[in-house]
Amino acid sequence: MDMSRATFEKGPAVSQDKTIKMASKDVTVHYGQKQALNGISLDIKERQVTALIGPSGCGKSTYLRCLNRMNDTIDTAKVDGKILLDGENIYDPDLDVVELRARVGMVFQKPNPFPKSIWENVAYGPKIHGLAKNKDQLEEIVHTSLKRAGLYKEVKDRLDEPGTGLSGGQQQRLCIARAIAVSPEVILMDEPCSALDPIATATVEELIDELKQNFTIVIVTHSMQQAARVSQVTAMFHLGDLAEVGATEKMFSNPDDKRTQDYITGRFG
Amino acid sequence: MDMSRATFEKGPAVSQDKTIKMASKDVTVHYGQKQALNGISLDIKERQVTALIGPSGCGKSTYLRCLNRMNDTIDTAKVDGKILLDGENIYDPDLDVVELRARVGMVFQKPNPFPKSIWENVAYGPKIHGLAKNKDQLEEIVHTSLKRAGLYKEVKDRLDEPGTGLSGGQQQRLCIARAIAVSPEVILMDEPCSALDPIATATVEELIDELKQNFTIVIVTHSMQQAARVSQVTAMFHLGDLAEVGATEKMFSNPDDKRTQDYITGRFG
Amino acid sequence: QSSEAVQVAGSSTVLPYAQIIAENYGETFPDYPTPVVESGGSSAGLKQFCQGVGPETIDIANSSRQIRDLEVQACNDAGVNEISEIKFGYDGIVFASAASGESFALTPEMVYKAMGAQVPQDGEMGENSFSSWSDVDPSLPDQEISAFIPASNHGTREVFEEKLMLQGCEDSGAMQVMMDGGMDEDAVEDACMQVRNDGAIGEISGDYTETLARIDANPQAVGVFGLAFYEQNQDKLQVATVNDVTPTAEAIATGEYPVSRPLFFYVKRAHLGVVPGLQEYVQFFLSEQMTGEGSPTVEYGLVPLSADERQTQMDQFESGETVTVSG
Amino acid sequence: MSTSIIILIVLLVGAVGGYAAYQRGRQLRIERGMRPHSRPIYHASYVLSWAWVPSLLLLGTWLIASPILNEIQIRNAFPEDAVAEAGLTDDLAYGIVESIGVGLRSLPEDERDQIDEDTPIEDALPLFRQYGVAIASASQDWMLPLAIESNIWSTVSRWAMTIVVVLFAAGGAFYGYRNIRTRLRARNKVEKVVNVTLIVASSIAIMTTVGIVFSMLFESADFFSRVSAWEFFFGTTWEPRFSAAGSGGETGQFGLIPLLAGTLYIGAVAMAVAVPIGLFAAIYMAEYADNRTRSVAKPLLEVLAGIPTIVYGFFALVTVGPFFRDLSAQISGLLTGNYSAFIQAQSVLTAGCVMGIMLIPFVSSLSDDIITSVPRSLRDGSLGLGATRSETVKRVILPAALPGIVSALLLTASRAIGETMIVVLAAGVAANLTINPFEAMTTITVKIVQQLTGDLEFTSPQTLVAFALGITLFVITLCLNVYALYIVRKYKEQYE
Amino acid sequence: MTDATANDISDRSEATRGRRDIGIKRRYAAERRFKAYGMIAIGLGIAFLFILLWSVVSKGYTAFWQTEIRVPITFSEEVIGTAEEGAANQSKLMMANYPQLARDGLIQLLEIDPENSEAVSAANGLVSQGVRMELRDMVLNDLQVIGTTEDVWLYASSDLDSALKGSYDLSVEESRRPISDLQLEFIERLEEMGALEQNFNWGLFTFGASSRAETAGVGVAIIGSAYMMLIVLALALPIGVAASIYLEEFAPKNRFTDLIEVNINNLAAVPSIVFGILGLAVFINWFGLPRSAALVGGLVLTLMTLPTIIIATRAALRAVPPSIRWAALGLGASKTQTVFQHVLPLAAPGILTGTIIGLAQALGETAPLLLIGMVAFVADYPETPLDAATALPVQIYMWANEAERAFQERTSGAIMILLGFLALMNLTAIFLRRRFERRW
Ligand SMILES: Nc1ncnc2c1ncn2[C@@H]1O[C@H](COP(=O)(O)OP(=O)(O)OP(=O)(O)O)[C@@H](O)[C@H]1O
Ligand SMILES: Nc1ncnc2c1ncn2[C@@H]1O[C@H](COP(=O)(O)OP(=O)(O)OP(=O)(O)O)[C@@H](O)[C@H]1O
Ligand SMILES: [Mg+2]
Ligand SMILES: [Mg+2]
Ligand SMILES: O=P([O-])([O-])[O-]
Repeated sequence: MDMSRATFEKGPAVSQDKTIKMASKDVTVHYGQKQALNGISLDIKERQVTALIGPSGCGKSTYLRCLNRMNDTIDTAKVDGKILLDGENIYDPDLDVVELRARVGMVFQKPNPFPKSIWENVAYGPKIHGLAKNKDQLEEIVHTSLKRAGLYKEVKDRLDEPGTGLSGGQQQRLCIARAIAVSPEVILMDEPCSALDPIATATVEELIDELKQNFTIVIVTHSMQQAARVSQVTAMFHLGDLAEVGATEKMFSNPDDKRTQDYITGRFG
Repeated sequence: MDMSRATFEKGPAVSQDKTIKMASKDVTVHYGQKQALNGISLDIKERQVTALIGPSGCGKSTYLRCLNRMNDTIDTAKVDGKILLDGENIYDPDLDVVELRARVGMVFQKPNPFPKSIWENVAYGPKIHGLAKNKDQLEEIVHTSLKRAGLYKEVKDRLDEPGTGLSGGQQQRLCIARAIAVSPEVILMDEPCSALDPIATATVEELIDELKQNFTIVIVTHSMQQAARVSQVTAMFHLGDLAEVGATEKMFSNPDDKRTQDYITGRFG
Repeated sequence: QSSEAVQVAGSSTVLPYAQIIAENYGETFPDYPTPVVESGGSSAGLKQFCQGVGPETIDIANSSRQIRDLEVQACNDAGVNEISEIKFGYDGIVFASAASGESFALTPEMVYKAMGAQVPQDGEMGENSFSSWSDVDPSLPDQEISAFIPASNHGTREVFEEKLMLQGCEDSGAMQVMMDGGMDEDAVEDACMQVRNDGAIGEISGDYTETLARIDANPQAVGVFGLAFYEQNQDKLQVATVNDVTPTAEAIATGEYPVSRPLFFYVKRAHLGVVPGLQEYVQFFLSEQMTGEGSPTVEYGLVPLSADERQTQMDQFESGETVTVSG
Repeated sequence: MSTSIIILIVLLVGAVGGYAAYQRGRQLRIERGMRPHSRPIYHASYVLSWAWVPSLLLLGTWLIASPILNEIQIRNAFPEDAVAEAGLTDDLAYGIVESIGVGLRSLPEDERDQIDEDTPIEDALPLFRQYGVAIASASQDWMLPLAIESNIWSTVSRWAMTIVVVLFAAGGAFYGYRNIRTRLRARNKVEKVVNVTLIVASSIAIMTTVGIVFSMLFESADFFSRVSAWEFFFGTTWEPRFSAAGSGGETGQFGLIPLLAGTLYIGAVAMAVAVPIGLFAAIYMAEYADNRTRSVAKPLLEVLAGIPTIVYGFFALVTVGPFFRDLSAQISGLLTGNYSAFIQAQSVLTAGCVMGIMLIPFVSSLSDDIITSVPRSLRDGSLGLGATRSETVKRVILPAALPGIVSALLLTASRAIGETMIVVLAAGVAANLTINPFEAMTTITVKIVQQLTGDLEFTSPQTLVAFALGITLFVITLCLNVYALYIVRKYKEQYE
Repeated sequence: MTDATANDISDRSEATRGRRDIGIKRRYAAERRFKAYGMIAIGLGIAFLFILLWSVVSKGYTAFWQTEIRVPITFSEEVIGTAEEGAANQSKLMMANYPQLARDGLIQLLEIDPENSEAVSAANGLVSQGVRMELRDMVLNDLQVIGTTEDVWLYASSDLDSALKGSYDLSVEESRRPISDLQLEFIERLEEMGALEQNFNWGLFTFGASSRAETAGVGVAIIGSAYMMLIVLALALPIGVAASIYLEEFAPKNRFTDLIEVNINNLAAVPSIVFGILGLAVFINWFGLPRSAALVGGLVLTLMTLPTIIIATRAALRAVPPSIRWAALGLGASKTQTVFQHVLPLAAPGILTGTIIGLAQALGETAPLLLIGMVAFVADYPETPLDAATALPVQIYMWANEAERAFQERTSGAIMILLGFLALMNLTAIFLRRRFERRW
């Protein structure tokens, strides 16, 4: 079957009337001397899925980390430019990064569960944000999150075992569960399905589809099919530049940019 | 295009006359109380690619780690059964693990570069095994390995920067380069392309194709397409059992086992 | 409340005696808390003593030497004007060697010749090359010269230098040789007190326990001890005579045995009447019962003052005589 | 009201305010339907901070200031000639007034009422004694009214303090509570308080340094005014003389070099013993030993750090020193036929070895912790390439753990420099300048202690030199530390 | 494919020939050597420990026994006055000549001629000078004993005690030992009568300082040390951890924080006596805190211990992988939360180690206490940390310098008590470490 066409039919049309949730203007990032992003301007619309694609090392993770200021934690990283969340500059010194990160959640590329029990891993976020009124509610949140991440069945008997004793894919799903347990407004996912088998991938993709009803999602993926299946907008990065951005449909069928074309066809050709 | 057919045509037929490089008999693994593998018997033929597939958490990594005794390093893990490498039981107390691991190399699921320079990361293996007679040869090994892993172009100017400062995909390729630098007889790859974009994936797949001329390769992958493209034999794991093993071609077109069928079609259906 | 206890500090030589007195004082005067007696050296004690007047400062400083003018000056500068000096006995300084070994009969001259850095040989000063006691004097045992003397931070060292080295320097004629050599008096004295530096002499900065341990480890050696310490360890040590006088409390008290030093304590008169029990402590210290013949301190090894002398000290204290900067 | 009760009240007020804030915080969420910025617990902590911090700071200030003010006031009221007449100093007179005050307070109510300003002191003294307060016999009639006045002042001051502090607490709590609303960044504020606390904690180190420098500065200056700095820093002989004993006022020689050399030499030998043993022990515990062995061996080794140094000292003196001496005699006997010891009983070697034993746990325990916390993925990475365990340790784990291990080594070296007792008993106190490790040397620290606690005149350079040595050592180690920091920065490897 | 047999494989084991040489022999030798070094290192460390312990215990275990003599004491009214008088005038009771009671009892027990002054003083030398207190306390407790006769166990003098324990060389001539032949004879008689017993020396734990070995104990020192350790623990641990957290996690990396860092490292190298100088200048002379007080000692030791704890804690914090911090921060945890909820627990074992080592050091330290007046003879129990007190190492140090033989065993005995303290702390640490340690 023809993958590209098949999936485009499935994805809904990009609705131009959605409001802009996050906007970045001329974002550049340096790691020490090395420039990793060269002025990225990109709008991320509300309640839809934006996919970031591009060859390895082109700056996707870097850009993603800018969106919730995780780059702050890397000593050598220097971010310039402006990123707005609901019109507020998130690099404004007055802004509370913690609140920002509670609103803009993140799933990291390398799964990094806490060396605590599985239950605690998921419950941690809700606990610190006071999302549960009582123990039962917390239990509820933990279970639902694990279920939505498609991990529940596998771990329901060992919720008190360490999260670090899970398989690679399980850890990845645990991190997804942990992130959605906080119900952030924007969810940044850095290759959430890289270690997942097709079935688990499907679960996560369903989750994303479901989440986008209420939340805004930015996802980095290497799988064109996945980008095609889940996203409405796709941004193509290349060597620190934003090569092209547009409706996923158009990007995959008729890219403007030569690099996008090469990249996509490089895959399919 | 029809993926499954397309790739099967591409993969060479499974040659029944290849010798058996590694054989496992009734391998069971327990993590503490929990049984992770329930008696796996599987032969791995020389100079071909064996793919391990199966849903997340089914024991692929565990099995892979048995093959070069990396499970020894996990306190709670207990391995029973027999695994032969060229007819020798690798769990024989007389056998030395170091030599085994030098012969059976491994690329881990989570990229784990050393906190050293990129160059040192790759040179590490050859150095400890004394594979290079002199500085030049070592340099040569490092460069070739990086090139074959498709990383060279991106990092050639920063070989002395820390390997931990690379992007996720770059780290993964670095780990591949590091593993092949030792030229092991068997290479175990745990999802080597999970963080790679299609182009990089293609490079690695080419590498695998090339390596299989001389070496034996076992690869864990979640991508059916990849399994179909690179492997000659596919083994399907399910909940700690070996559900089915057979020529890749046959597995993807006409699996015997219900679970395999479900798994494969679950993806494509 | 022990914050109002009499606070004593100073010499570690005086400490055992002060300790006995404090303990008995506590038992005899149940109204007053037992005095607190700090150790730490005469100089540290005097320094604390001269810190000033008031509740946080100490009342009495024990000292194994007399207070010096500059110190009195420093005291006065800090407002500590009236200081009573009380001498309460002597500390005999003896040579002793392992009980199992040979015995020694020393003279200052022998000591000087054995330990001096430069000794006269054939009318010339030269590096000390004696390696055996019998080389120094045929009457001494034929064993390697090895001695442990107090380090230069100890008052005992000063006594040792003055009473033995300097004396021996003179007796041996070394002083004359050097004078003849055109050195001035100070330089000669300095040279006389210089001990050899080739490993034969070990300096001890700690207490006599250390000296004893060193002699245990090296039974050939001779060490300098306090009389009290020697008396407590007679089963392990034998004492050397100096000028044929065996050191005993009597011999020291009469001055027959040359090497000894007086022990003092200093009272901050401004605290009399302010610190409850201070006056009583001083009186108790000087009583027959505590520092007279047969008293526990003497049993411990103190060389006591004669009854008259003790009375004089008492009178001086009662009459309010104070230390002043001399000259 | 006693201070502890005031503190208790403040704590209570804070707790009540905190509880109210907590409830308010929960309320907010229900009322507004939207999530407040901070969780109720932070609202509570916020109010708590407002209630506690200002009031307790005030309490502390008051407790310090009030007695000082009182003292000034009382001292000003001293009849000047009366003090001099009684042969007292101001300090002493004030001390007596204070203890009369204490005496008055310890009397029962009815007896206290009988004493007024005009009561002669003689009448009051027996009363005081009866209640266990011994008062100096030098007390004077005029002191009693002052003591009464002082008591009144402190009572009044205490009441005022109680009221003001409690008001502060309540006011703070109220102010904090009023501030609570959805957008209040309570968490950030509370964290700021935490942050300031952390800063205060780390500034203690600075204050300690300042304190150390100042507590030694004047004496050092005094020393250098008498002995030339040149002679001190570059002199190669250490031979201070008794200032009194016939030395014609000569003070002797204060050459730092032999002491410095001894310090570094003995420290180096100690490190040479402690570092390999400690590091290998740490590696073995972290990488090879099973958990049981480790959990036994580690605390056992740690006991080595807690054995009083005097025990080590006597161990060196009685056992190790003679052992080396006799050993050397045997060796030289076998080699040359002359049974004379070439190792002295007191030597750099003995001191270094024994001190090294003491320092083992400093290296082993700290390094063990650091090695253990290197992530397993690094180990796996290396083992997976076919490295042996020792290769993994040497090439991957130690480099990754290096910054921590260097810290541990620095700490160990620091301890080696600061040790006294072992050196005194094992290497002696003679300040030789030699490169032969079999001879005696001594260290700066030993001399500091020795000069400070000896019989020497305390105003003399012989004692003052202790302070100069202290400051000098301080500066030297400072330089070494700066250098170490520079080195560590250069070789830092960060994992993950 | 799974039907391939093992035979199949073994046939081809030839293929294993001509394998690449990776120096396996040499490397294994190195590995074995390396491991052996580790074992040797631990073995050495533990061997040293046991040698040291042995040297202490072999000398000190006798300190835990104390000889007592059973003497029939007649509380004669002639000597101490009647009960009525005593009730009326305590001070008379206090000052009575109790030693005479003991002497009379001994004379009676040993059937000595009271006129034979040599024998009497020899007998008198057998009991402790502490009888004054012992008997006085009996009388004060119960005035009814006056006028009665009772068998009382009195402390034997330290000379007798040491002689029985064999610390004196009794073969030397009589004048060279503190115990005479006559006394030895008395001892034999007493033993025959069963009037001599060695009992557990509780006094060693409860008595304060004393110039008489048999009534000297580490009671005051234990209290002093306990106060100081509590103060050090209560101050140094939180301050040290707080400072480390600030420096490692929050502080901007600039010159100033470098300064603090170097500063702290440098403080670790300051000789402990210098902290004493500081304590004297700051706490006593400036703040006016009392001399010899456990509070001042605790503060000084706190300052001394801080660098150790800070350095250990910082190293432990640094060793926590950054991915843990990212995970928490990414969930919207604040920096403070991240540090306190994730990083700190993971660093706990290291912090614990630093604390233990720091405390152990503080527990054994004498030099800084010298200048603040804690190396002192303190007989009375301190009630608050502001009262005069000593510490265990101080007591050890002071006893070590005593001339009397009986103090030597007590020195070792006190060291054993100190090590007991240390063992207690270490046990706590083991327990806590078990809880916190985690490998990942
Ligand atoms: N260290 C461990 N301790 C306890 N259980 C473990 C450990 N490692 C793996 N497991 C469990 O063993 C099972 C098999 O894990 P394994 O890592 O082999 O899965 P996998 O097939 O590689 O999965 P994935 O595709 O997600 O990586 C899983 O249920 C996992 O939770
Ligand atoms: N901490 C760092 N220090 C220095 N350079 C870095 C760091 N992190 C990333 N880089 C560099 O910045 C560039 C962009 O990295 P980034 O992680 O954003 O890539 P990416 O698009 O996510 O790639 P991948 O798909 O492989 O994860 C890369 O060249 C990488 O080597
Ligand atoms: Mg990335
Ligand atoms: Mg896996
Ligand atoms: O402690 P001393 O001053 O007597 O040596």
